[in-house]
Amino acid sequence: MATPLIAVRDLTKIYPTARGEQVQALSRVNLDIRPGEFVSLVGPSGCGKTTVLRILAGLIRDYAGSVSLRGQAMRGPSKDVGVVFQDANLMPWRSAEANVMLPVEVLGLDRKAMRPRAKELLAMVGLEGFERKLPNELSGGMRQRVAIARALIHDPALLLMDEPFGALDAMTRDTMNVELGRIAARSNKTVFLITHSIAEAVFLSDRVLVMSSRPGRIVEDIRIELPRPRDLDIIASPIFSSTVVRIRRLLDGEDATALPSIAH
Amino acid sequence: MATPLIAVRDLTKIYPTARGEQVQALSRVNLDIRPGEFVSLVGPSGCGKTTVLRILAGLIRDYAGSVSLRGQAMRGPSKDVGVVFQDANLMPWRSAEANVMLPVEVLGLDRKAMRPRAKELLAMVGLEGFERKLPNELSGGMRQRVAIARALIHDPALLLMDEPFGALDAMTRDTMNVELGRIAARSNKTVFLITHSIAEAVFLSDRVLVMSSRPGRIVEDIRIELPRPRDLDIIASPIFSSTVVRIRRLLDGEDATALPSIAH
Amino acid sequence: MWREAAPPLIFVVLLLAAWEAGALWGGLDPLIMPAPSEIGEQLVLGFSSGVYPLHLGVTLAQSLAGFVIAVAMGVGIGALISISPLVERTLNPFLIAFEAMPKIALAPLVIVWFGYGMGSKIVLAAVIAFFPVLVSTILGLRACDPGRLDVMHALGASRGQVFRMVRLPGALPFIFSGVNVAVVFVLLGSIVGEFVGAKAGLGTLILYANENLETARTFSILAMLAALGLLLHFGVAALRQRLLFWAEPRRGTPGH
Amino acid sequence: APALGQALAKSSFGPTTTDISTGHAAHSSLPRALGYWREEGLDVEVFGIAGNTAGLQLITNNNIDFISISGDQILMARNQGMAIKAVYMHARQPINRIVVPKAGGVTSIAQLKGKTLGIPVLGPQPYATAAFQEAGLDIEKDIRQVATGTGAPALLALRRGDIAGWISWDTAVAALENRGMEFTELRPSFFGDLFGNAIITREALLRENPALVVKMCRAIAKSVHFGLTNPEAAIRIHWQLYPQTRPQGGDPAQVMAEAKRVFLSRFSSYALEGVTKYGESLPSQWARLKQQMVAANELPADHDLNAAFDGSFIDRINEFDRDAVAAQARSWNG
Amino acid sequence: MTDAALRIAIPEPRPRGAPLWLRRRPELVLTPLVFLVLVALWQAVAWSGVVSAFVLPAPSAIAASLVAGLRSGLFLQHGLVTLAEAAAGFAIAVAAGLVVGTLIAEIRLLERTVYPCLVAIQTMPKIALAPLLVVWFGFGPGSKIAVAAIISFFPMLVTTIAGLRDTDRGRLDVLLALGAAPLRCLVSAKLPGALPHVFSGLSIAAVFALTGAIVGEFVGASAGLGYLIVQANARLNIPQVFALLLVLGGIGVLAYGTIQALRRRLLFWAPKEERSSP
Ligand SMILES: Nc1ncnc2c1ncn2[C@@H]1O[C@H](COP(=O)(O)OP(=O)(O)OP(=O)(O)O)[C@@H](O)[C@H]1O
Ligand SMILES: Nc1ncnc2c1ncn2[C@@H]1O[C@H](COP(=O)(O)OP(=O)(O)OP(=O)(O)O)[C@@H](O)[C@H]1O
Ligand SMILES: [Mg+2]
Ligand SMILES: [Mg+2]
Repeated sequence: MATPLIAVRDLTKIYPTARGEQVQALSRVNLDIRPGEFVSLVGPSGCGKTTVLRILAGLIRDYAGSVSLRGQAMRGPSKDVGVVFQDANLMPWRSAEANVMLPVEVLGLDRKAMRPRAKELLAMVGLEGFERKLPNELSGGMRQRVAIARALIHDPALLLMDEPFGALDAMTRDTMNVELGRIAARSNKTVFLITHSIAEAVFLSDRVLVMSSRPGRIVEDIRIELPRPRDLDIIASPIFSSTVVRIRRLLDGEDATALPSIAH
Repeated sequence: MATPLIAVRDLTKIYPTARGEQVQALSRVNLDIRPGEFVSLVGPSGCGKTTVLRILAGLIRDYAGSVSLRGQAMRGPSKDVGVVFQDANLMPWRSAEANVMLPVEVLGLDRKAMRPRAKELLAMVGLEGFERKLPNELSGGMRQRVAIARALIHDPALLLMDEPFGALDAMTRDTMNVELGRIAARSNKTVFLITHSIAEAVFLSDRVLVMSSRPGRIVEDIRIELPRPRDLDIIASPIFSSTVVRIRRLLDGEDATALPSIAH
Repeated sequence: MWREAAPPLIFVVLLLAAWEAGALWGGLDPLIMPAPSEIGEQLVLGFSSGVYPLHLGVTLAQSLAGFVIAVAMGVGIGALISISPLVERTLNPFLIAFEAMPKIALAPLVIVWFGYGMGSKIVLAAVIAFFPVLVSTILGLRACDPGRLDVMHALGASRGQVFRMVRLPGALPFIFSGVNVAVVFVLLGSIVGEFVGAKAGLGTLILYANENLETARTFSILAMLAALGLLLHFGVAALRQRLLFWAEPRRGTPGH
Repeated sequence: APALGQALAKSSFGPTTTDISTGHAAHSSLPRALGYWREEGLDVEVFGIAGNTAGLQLITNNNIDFISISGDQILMARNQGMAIKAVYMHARQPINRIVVPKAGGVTSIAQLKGKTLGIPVLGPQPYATAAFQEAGLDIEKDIRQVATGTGAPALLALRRGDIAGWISWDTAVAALENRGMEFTELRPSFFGDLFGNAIITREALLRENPALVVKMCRAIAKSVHFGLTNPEAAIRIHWQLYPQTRPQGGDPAQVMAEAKRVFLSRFSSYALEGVTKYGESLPSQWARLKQQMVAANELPADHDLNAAFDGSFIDRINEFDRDAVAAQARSWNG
Repeated sequence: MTDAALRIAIPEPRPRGAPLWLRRRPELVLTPLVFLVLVALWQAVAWSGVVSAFVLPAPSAIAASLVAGLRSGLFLQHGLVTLAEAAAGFAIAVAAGLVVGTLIAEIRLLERTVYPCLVAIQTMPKIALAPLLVVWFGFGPGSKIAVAAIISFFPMLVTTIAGLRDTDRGRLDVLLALGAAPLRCLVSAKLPGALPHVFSGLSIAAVFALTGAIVGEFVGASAGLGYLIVQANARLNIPQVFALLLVLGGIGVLAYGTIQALRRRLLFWAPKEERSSP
């Protein structure tokens, strides 16, 4: 087995608050992600998912425990990572296309050569014709899609995504899911995806991590044994639904019965 | 039949952009909402849903066509409306509880009397113990839940909600759905809900409006013939799934076959 | 506490030491740059004779009064202006034109109207310091987050409520930078007022010391002025900390 | 003297400088501390005002009753229609000085051609203009004027040779001499024909309350006499009322010696030379001033000189016992 | 329903009748109107004789002086001198304010050491400093530019620091996650985000630079509006003093207006008020 791309050991994070209290967001979180793996993280709102992602992105540095990237202790952000944040976080003074081009500029890549790629990515997320619009002229879902395109432009080996499809309608979401699965498989990307949709997690992932809240701990690490490549038909398979139900049950807590659910 | 609470006729909206172009967001939208009705609006990202909501909330006034509220031409916001925006839009200087109390202060209601209600609402959205935290000390989903509580505090007769549950995990979302259905039924609220989840729309609504994009038009008005009160078991009913599939098909476009979907 | 205070203290001590060394061996002209020790001696003399406390008190009182008026007027008029763009476009040219006029040239008028005592100095100080507060208030109120405004408008909030609950708190980061500038200009304003004619105040002391070529004494008075400035500055900083607790960058994030 | 408990009449006096140094003691500290004003039944407030123009503005607007101001400003103000009048000639000599460092070897104004000279602040320089004119120079063209302020910056400019000389006033020059600067003063031939400054008031006040003029100026005349008799006592009194004007630290004897230099630089021009009464002025002095201003285009040739000065109070102003004042001065130990 | 009720129900959206330009820019009429009212009040005060004409001359006298000064080209010639000094001082102040402000905002140690020192230095009265500046920068325009720069530096400094402090965390995160260097974060996220603040500094500095140049001229100059003011003041030509003050005020309004126009161009992305306020 290859050495893990990301190895997290006993990660604990405590936030100080303005009123001088302390909020324990994570408690002894352990996880490994191997190169090329697609790992999803699901858990109730406020359990610490974003905190984990921000630590993996190198944006939070005062935590207890150890985080290592490619076998080396994490010492800050790495260039070969694409991050989709929970908020779109676009630069309001840049057009959609210029926002997508931001990583190109930051990483000093060839702008001219990358511009067609930016256009392609925008088209992929369904924003053809909106290249020159400013963020505040886009709808919420459009902004989120620009952020997704921005995370992909420099073709990073590792993708960290925090509910990237939260503001998208069902159809666009399906398209994007399929697209993401394809991109990940094709360029052998390692993906860490935070999502609220259990179905999405199961559909896309090699493994789904289930997190409990207050303080956030990883309570289960579920290998998804569905064959690849996967298409939407797989949803009909019994393994798919049983896995979804299993995760759902884990989230509902031990005593919960498997309630029917509107949201998967 | 009662006069509609909201009547929209031939609503057309064109946005000017910074580059001097014009974006047609809505084209001749017609809709009626009767008092006590629960109406959902679904449609692809960027089709104009938020625009409709902002017009109904009285926040946009330069449109063509007519909008009337309780039989009178709309002349701006009304006090008896609760709005949940697509972004949480919390005041960063107010604690969660103080944010929920905002409408109380604006409307000049009795603060003392309303404080227990604010606490209750925060508990209902699962934020017990977070009353005194500031928005930037909350997770994305938590912020959204504060915004939901804020929209409910003054017990408005009309609720306008723009993807209120977008940032919530499956379980919390289910709970909130059931809760919202209960609140609407109990206090006979009129609700206008924008959602990306077709299942959610079907579960909660009396009618689901389906919107098409560029320019936004309402292409279908579907009455949901499920009995009330509804609980989650209803999902298993054949009408539920057939309605979901029907709407899904409408959204996918005429030529699309009913694909399986991860997101409902 | 100590950790916060240490770097500035060490810095100041080093600075003074270098200055003293320069005066001793570096050939600094005492007419331009007297040694810190001499300035210190002047401070001691001035305080022990009771001359400095009196004048310091006068300037402090003038500046504080001017400061309060400047901030109140700046925020007040700024608020008025922000309520309607029309008011802004109509009124602003006059305020700016007035601000662009050198106040010294208007000093006799101010004395005629506000008297020879502290009144005229307070007015001059306030008038000079008010502009930064005004401008930053106007631009701060204008930079309001539209999402937050939506929340208020959707509730049918009155202008006053929108102002009090959203615009003003949202504009505070701007207003505080105006106030920070005002801190300095209010002192300059009251000194300018004293230069124009006064019986007491640090400005009058500077004139005497300057005419007598007592450079060390001039510097000792400037040091008191600087101390006043820092006092006000840190006062404002403390207030900012209290009011803008929500805007302070969270600790535990990289980038600093 | 007024009976005890009788209310004092309020009035005000403004030296047109914000630097009320020992040189200004005669109309600030002395009449007050020695009770001269009080004896006249007056309660006088002294305002330092920055500049002649501000002083004139405040006096015409009734904000102040008396100011001391240079002769050319009086004529100019009259010419502008200001209803003011001089009632007491204060400095009987010009207070302006044209000085050059002794080391430079310049001994006549004519030698300054093409040089750069310092002045404290910008503005018309009627005295210097006339002096240069006499030497055959045009002050606007033949020399360069730069503003140096007073005090340290001026001294610095002189020391570094940025300026070849300084056109300033008596007390400011004395202050530089106290810092070791040795000057040669260059005087025009008409120096003795001119005067420095006079005390003025509003014509309306003159009409309505002539007695006030006498009271105000008599106290000042007594103070001048006191100061001329015992400069050291006058300086100490000034320091008591204006402690901020006393230099801090230093050897007391030297501080006093330096203060005396400043004091006398002004008080010597108050001394009775060629006249017998304080405040008295010679028509020739006014005529000479007018002539100079007309030449400089500052005044029309038909300007009515007689309206500028009212000498009718001088006799009554001088109605005091000089010997008693002198005795008081000599025996003063405060 | 009565006619009256109908009229209430369907309100006129905007008053009709006024031409479009007036509806768009009513200040074009209102500002001169307010100006006229002020002038009338002033003239009334002058006639009433409450204040001496030597303290507050009548507007008519000021207008005459203004016209004469403009006609002869005197005001223009000296106005350009002052404008050039102020502009140079402003440019220096902006550059220095941005650079020093950025350093202070980025380096916490500097904020606690250098910043208080700058505040302390700023409290030095510029007029007291001016003669010294003459000694340092010479008798030419250098010293006036220096005073203008020193006065307008501080607003730039403070607003730059405030703007950089106000950085949106989320936008910064995007860059940090890409491993962007501090300079890159500054250029791509912090500085553009700080622009709304910086513009309040620019607006203040533009006006203060003008006063700075004038103060510098007061101390010693052979040209410029400040020089004219001193000359007019010494010659008791008070109407001309006020005429010159008006010219200065006019230049101030122009300078401020230029900055605002620039602001509208550069902050095109900032949310427009009009959009959301009903
Ligand atoms: N800056 C902060 N200061 C204080 N507490 C914080 C801060 N950020 C997050 N928290 C707290 O840490 C916990 C975890 O937050 P986090 O954002 O990681 O949750 P999450 O799992 O991403 O939730 P969601 O699904 O709602 O986005 C929450 O209880 C939150 O209140
Ligand atoms: N302020 C604006 N200026 C210009 N165009 C705008 C503006 N706001 C919205 N639009 C455009 O109007 C259209 C509809 O936007 P709207 O926000 O109503 O969509 P939506 O249906 O809510 O989408 P989403 O589901 O992604 O939130 C979009 O094409 C968008 O680009
Ligand atoms: Mg999160
Ligand atoms: Mg939307």
